[in-house]
Amino acid sequence: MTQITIIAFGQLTDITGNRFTIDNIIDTNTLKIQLEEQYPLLKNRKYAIAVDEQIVSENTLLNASSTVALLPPFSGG
Amino acid sequence: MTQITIIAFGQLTDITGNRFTIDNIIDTNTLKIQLEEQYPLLKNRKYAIAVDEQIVSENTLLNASSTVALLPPFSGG
Amino acid sequence: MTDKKPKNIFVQGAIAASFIGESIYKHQTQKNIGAHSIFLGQVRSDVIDNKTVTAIEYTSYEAMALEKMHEIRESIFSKYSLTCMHVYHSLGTVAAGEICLFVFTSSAHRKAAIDACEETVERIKAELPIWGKELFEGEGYQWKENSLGV
Amino acid sequence: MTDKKPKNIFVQGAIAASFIGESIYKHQTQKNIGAHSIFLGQVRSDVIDNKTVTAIEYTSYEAMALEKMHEIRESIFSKYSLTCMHVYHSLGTVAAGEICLFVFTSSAHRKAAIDACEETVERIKAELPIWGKELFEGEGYQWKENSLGV
Repeated sequence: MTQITIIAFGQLTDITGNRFTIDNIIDTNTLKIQLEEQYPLLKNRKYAIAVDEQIVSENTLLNASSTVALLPPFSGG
Repeated sequence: MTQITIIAFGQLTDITGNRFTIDNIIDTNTLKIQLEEQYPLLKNRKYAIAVDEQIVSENTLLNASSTVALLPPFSGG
Repeated sequence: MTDKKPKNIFVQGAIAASFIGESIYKHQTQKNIGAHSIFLGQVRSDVIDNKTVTAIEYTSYEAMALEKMHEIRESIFSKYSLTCMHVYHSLGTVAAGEICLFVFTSSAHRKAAIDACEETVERIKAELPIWGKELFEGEGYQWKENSLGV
Repeated sequence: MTDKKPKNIFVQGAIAASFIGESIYKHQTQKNIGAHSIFLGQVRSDVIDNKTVTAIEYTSYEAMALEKMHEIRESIFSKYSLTCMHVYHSLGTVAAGEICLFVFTSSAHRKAAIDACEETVERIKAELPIWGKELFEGEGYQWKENSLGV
């Protein structure tokens, strides 16, 4: 069973904490569905998903070594 | 007889020095003619004439209390 | 593309004004430079719903930010004729009035330095995964949001 | 238009990097500032017909330059939402590698500071009666000429 570690940033950490794991996901589409079940507050938030430090816009396969990050809108500078 | 003091700047000072006087001129048009007679090298130079710290583009009357300056292209900064 | 390792841009806490002065000073040996353009971001003490921002706490997805900054740097260098470019961004707490971003570009003629500096600032704000948490006087906070190009 | 007396912008010789650092530092008490934009002109050691520029000697029609700078300042303040603006230009000799022009604008949001700084630099170069004499190594000189917008 694949367990993926997710890191979260910015305002999302108020909902998920900095780091958590999710089981049984194979790609970013299923991740998104599972995430919003596990953390219903995420549904109203804007965020991008990065896999291995690249923002993904299409569904992307995940494996146990993937680094997955949830990125709310940036506010640097 | 009106004598006007002229101040020069930048590359023009190589021709006229910093300051000189011209007699018998009543306006900037006659000034220009007289100037180029007195300093023939000025004919090939680009310069503006300022009267009382304002660049003049039209013929302007002069009197003994006028401050007249010859300004080659600026090169500050 | 070069194979250089991404440079670190992060500093803990505020960027000191004296550090900026020293960075400028170090460029006096480069006698082919004619123009420097500098952008500084300073933490504003905004008042939001009667609460005053006293500091911003910055966090970043650092590995991704450095990769992205490396890309931005390469693209700016290929677009503009620069002699050099330096970027520093704060992490952690920066009090109101202190500097949190320092972008510094230099070139022989002014247009390259000015345009490169502005474009770099816009790209940093839009593309680097950095987040600011505005801390209110007393207690409470609000997550900062960037408006692009303002 | 205000009736304020024109501020002096001229400094004898080079503008020290430490002075720039101190100017930045002084703005840390103004907590409504979110962005600073700085332009610095540095004397380049150009090589012209095998002769190397070692310094520029600046002269100005000072009274007219200060009047004109006052006009520029008023017009920039009426066009952009700035908290402040500082301009310094060297007179006399500035060696290659040293700073001869320092333009510093500040605002709540970055666009005003950036655009105001750039426009002020362009106007200074185009409109202030200042002349630079490029001094060559050994002896000789050439009068500098500005190319606009480069």
